[in-house]
Formats: sequence, C-alpha cells, structure tokens
Amino acid sequence: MGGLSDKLSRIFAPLEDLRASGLLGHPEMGTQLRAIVVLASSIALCGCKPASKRVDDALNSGGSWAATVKVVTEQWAQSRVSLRFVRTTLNTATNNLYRDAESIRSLDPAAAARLDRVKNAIEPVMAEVALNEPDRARDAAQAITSIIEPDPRLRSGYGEAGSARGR
Amino acid sequence: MAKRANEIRLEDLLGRRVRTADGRNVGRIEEFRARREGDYWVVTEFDIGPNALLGRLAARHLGITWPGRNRGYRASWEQINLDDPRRPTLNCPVDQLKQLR
Amino acid sequence: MVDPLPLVRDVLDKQIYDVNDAKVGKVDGIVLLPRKGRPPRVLAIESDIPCALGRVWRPLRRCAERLQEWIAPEIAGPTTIGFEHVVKSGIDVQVGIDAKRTNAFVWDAWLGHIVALIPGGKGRGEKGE
Amino acid sequence: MILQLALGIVTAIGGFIDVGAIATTALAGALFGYQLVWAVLVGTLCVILLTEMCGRLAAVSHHTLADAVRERLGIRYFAVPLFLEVVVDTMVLAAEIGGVAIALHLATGIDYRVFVIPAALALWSVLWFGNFSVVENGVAFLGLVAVSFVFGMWEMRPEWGDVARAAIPSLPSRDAAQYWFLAISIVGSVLQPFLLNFYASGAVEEKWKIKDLWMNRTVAVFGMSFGSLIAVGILVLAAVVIGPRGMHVDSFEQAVFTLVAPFGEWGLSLFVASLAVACFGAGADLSLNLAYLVSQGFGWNWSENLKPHEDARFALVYSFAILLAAAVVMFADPLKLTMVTMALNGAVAPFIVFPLLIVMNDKAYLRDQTNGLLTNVLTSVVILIAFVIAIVAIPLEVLGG
Repeated sequence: MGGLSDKLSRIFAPLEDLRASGLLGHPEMGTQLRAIVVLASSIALCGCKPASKRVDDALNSGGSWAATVKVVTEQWAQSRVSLRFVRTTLNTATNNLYRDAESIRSLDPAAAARLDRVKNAIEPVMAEVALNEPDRARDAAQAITSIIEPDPRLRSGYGEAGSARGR
Repeated sequence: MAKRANEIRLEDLLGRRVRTADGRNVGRIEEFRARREGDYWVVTEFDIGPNALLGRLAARHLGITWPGRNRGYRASWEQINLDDPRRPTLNCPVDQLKQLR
Repeated sequence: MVDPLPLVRDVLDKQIYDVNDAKVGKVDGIVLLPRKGRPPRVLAIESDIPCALGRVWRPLRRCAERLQEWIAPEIAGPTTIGFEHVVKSGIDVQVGIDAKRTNAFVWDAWLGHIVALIPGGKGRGEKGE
Repeated sequence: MILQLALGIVTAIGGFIDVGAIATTALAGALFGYQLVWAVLVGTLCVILLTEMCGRLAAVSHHTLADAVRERLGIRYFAVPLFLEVVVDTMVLAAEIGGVAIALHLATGIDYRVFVIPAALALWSVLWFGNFSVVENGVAFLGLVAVSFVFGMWEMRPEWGDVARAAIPSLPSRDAAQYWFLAISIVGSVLQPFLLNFYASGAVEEKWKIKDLWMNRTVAVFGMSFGSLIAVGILVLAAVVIGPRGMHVDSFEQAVFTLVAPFGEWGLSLFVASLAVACFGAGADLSLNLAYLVSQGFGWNWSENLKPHEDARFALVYSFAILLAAAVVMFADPLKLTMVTMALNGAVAPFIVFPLLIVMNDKAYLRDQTNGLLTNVLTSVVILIAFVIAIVAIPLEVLGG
C-alpha cells in the first residue's frame, strides 16, 4: 500500500505546490481539485479496455448480429416487420460488423476475418431483400449463424428465463 | 454604494484557519454572529471549529457530535486580529475563549 | 430578524427577494467594514456571479469578471444592497427596497432584448395563454 | 383533486421511461434473463423515497433541492453537484435527442443524424412556446404508449414464478463484471439525479402546498411503481424474445423485437412511438432541469410558465444545453453514450442525495414535516448504495461496459 500512496502523493505533488503558491485560493480548493483529478483520470481509464475482452466483445457482437439477420428475415417472411425495417437492420448489421472487425484487426486478424465472412454473407441476403423476396432472403440468412455461433453461453445460461414462447 | 479600500469580505474569512500568536492552529472560522447596534449590524462574535460548522449547517439536531476534545470556540471580536484577513490570529490565549458545546 | 444573527447560516448564500417578492439573486458575498477599537460593521450584501465563482476557485472570479466586461461592459458589476435594507433572514433574505432601483435585473433585461427577437420570445403574462 | 392526482400519476408513469431505461433493461434481459429484475426494484424504491422527500421539501418550504443545497451547504459544496450534474445531464440529454432521432431512423431507414437537428428544434420549440403543464402533462400523456411493454409482457406469458424470484438479488453465474455494470446502469437509469430537482421544481411550478403532501406521497409511490412496471416489462420481453435467439442489444434495431414478438406488424410502430415519446419527454425534463439547476443555483428568476424574455437567462440556459447536446450526439453513438451516462448517473448521485439527510431534518425548511427516524435510516441506506455505485461505476464501465 505504501507504493501506491507514494505514487499518489507524487501525482498530487504539483497540487501541493499550486496550493502553496496561493493560486488555488482557499486552502480547501486543493481537496476539491484532487477529487476532480481522480474523477477525470478514472474516466480516462474508460478508453483502455483489456485487448482480450475487446476481441471477445467483438465476436459476441458478431454472433449477435448473425442471429439478428436470421431473426429479422424470419419475421419479414411472416410479414411481421416491414421491408424498410429489414433493410435498415441489415445496413446497421453490416456497419457494426465492419466497425467491429476494424477495431480488432490489429489485435486478432483471424477473429476479424470471421467477422468479415459474416458481413460478406449478408450481401446475398441484401440482394434478395432488394428483389423483395422474403422467403429466399430467409433461406439465404440461415447459413450466417454457422460462421459465428451466437453466444452459446446465452442459451446454456438461460435456464432461468425458460424457453422462448415468441410467435 | 462606494467601495471602501479597507473593506473585508466575509466569504474570504469563512473557513480560514485561526492561529494563536505563536502560530498554533485553533480551528476554522465557521460562523459570524452579528448584533444590532443602533441602525446597523455589527459582527460581535466568531464561531470557530467543527461544532460551529454543524451549527451553520443546522445539523445539530441530527445528534451528530464531533469526536475528540476540541469541538469549537466562540471568540469575541476583540479576541481576533483581522489586520491580515488571510491569516486571522488570536489576541489572547486559547483557554480564554468560550467553548462551543 | 433574530439577534444575535448568524450571518452564514441565515444570510450568506440565501435567495434575496425584494419588496415585490421578485427574485434578486443569491447572497454571494457580505461586505464587512473593520473599525478601530469597535466591532466590524456589516456593510452590505452582494449578489454577483464572479464573487460566487471566486469562492469556489479564486481564478474563476477574474475569468467571470473579464467575460462579463467583454459581453456587456456597461452593465458588468455586482448588485450591492446596504445591510440596513435587509428586513428578514433565515432560509431567504427579504430586502425592503424595489430591486428595479438596483442593477439586479440588468442582465435579464439585456439578454431579454436578444430573446425578444426570437419568435415567441416576447409577450406578457403566463405562457400558453 | 382526483383529476390532479390521476394527472400526477400519469405524469410519473409517462416520465419514468427514457432511452437509458429502455437500453439498460433490454440489454440486461437479453444477456441475463430475468435475473436483474431486482435492480429495477432497488432503483424504484430509492427513487420513490427520494422524490417523496423532494416533493415534501418543495410543498412545505417552496424551495427546490438545488436551492436548499446551495443555501444550507454553501456555494463551495454546491459547485460540485452543479458541475457534475451539468456535465452528466447534458450527455444524457444528448442520448435522449439521439433516442428520438433513432426512433425516426427505425421508422424511415434514414441515418439518425439527419433527424438530430429537427428533434432538437422540436424539443426547444416545446419549451420555448409551451408552459410547464404542456411539457409535463402533455408529453407524459403521450408517454403512456410505453405501457405497450407491459401488455407485451402479459401477452408473452413469461414464467411469473421465475420473474418473481428474480426480484430477490442474486449473484451472476458468469460475466460478473458485465452483470454488475448492468445492475448499476439500471439503478442509474431509474434513479437519475436530475429527476429529484426536476420533481421539486415541478412542485414549486405547480404551487404545491402542505395540503398537497398526501398527493405527493401518492404520486411518488404509485407513479414510480407503475413506471417501473414498464421497465420490468422491457427486461422480461428481452429475456423471452431476444436472449434465446442469441441476440444482444448492440443497437435499437434488435430491441424492436421485444414488441414485434407480441404485437406482430404493430410492434415496430409501437416501439418507435414509445422510444420517440419517452426520449422526447425525458429530453424536455432534462433541458428544463439544467435551466432550473443553474437559475436556482445563482438565484435568477425562473419559471417555465414565464415568457422567455421575462426570465431570459433561464430560457437561454436550456436553449444552449439543447444546442450543445445536439452537437454531442452528432458525433457519438447514442446507445454507447446512453450506457456510459447511466453509469455516470450513479457516480453523481451521492453528491445530490447526501445533502437531503441534512436539509430534510431542518425545521427552518420543513417545519413539522421533517423526516422521521425510519425515513432517515432509509435515506442513509440509499446514500450508502449511491456511494458504492459511485465507487464501482467507472471501473465496471471499463471491465463490464
């Protein structure tokens, strides 16, 4: 613990000088400034998530989008959602998959390649949607989830929510 | 209202540490008690220390009492030297100050 | 008003209302006048954003003053009310004068001219009437 | 009287749900099933306790929370919650404007950024031209469309036993960081700091008096409870519809299925309407609260019922806030912004909740309506929860966000 307090006191040493110089005005301002510096540095930490977690998150997201494309085409085939919504969802899926792949390409090229394959597999579905062919779009979407299996933990860890009863 | 050169700002004094003549810290000024003097109001006492803080936060009724021996003092205006508002000092020994319960 | 009057608990930072119950501002500062051999006199209360910000961090006072002077130098400055006008204190401070006679509303008036240029910004009485 | 009570409850229901509640509960349901229902209940109990106190403060002393914090603890303490809440509320306002824009994106397929400026302009117009009852009651009435989540939950007939069991806090079987991050985000989305000062300011705007205290208690308890039912509905629907299909909620397109499953082709329209109106209402409340906070902090004249030129500084604060928020959401992903701000809400709460323990026991403000022992104990528990959340919010944002 001593190492940490040295580190912290070294971080806040400049504040002590600032306070001694009277620039901080009232003696208590040092304490408030210290709180703001701690908060700001914690928020700055938000940006640096562990690399392995970022790859996991990207693959989970890829699996989720694969499942989403499958579900939206199924719902379209049952006329439960509009053509425009299907197109919006496929565009969003493509953009997110591209962004996720780029964000991890330098960390794990193989994982990025899998996301690229999912993204590319959406194109034939998009083509069928452009032709306003719900059934053929649904069939084209079935293969997508074989590229990245949607988060398996979801299904096994899902006992407490029971089976789906959606129509 | 024309500004006078030697005016003091109450908010500059608030929270300032009061020191004895030999530099020992007595506590922070937390309250100023004013009394009517003819048509004016004048500051007659300064409350110093943690109990004074609880008093001005109107938090005494929460039953909070400050641990430790030194809970606070009440100094009259003659007992505090405000020539340098950034370093208020006592004109008398600490034990001559009234204790704040 | 209670006597003795605790100035921090019952005056400082309180909302000031004038004789017409208009909101004048908060008591951001209290001016004391030291007197040789006599207790310091409570001269005035002040409502002034640079003063309030200066109490949080002193450099902020200078920045706020400079900003006010840059925006509208002719109206920059604190609202100072003599303490003899304070008729009530506690969780609010009531003064026995009409604040229109002070510079308390100059910023609302100055900005009001700009706001009035925007459709719907002008008019009188309750909104939606 | 009964109409005023009904109006108060409807307003609380309509105002309860916003982009944060929709995003956090949908994501929690998709990832952890019913397991995080307890987080909604904890947040709701906290918000009931705190809003009742703020309403009582306003009805008895005609002061709002921001007034009392500055007046009793001074500008140097008040500057901290003021700064933090202005920053966080502006980010949440950006997320709300983004929510409205995304709803229009879902309806039209056009990029949401196209709708940011129109949504911000519409929000500003309602505040500029409308008065408090238009903003509060009008928008909140429309907010009742979000009750469709409750009907949707009923339609899907989940295992009510499992849902009830999930009301008891439980430890996660996996992904602990993400689980606790979502728990904090849900509590943060229900217990949003702006709600407290906005509720007190609304009570002052509507000139509540001591005789209105029973209505304050009723609105706080029933309004917030029915409102939380909607949040539970979203969570349960996501658990039943989205999770089992292996989907997350990385984007609102996926959350739409929560209503498509029970309502078919009506689902998309209901979801779009719920999201748009909920975010619009919350955006109006947030903008007003920023203006209330700054005006009350510096003692300016303030009221949404005055014409803008009569309280120019108040009007310009919410105008500038909407402008700044719209600029922020043009460059930030609304859903990610939402998740970050819901966690930050938790980090701001202690600075705003702690002073209540002092003010609500001050006879100068509350006369004979000060807190009882039980309320003080419960408030202390809420403050403890808020501090714990504040400490773990940011680290969990890194690990579990």
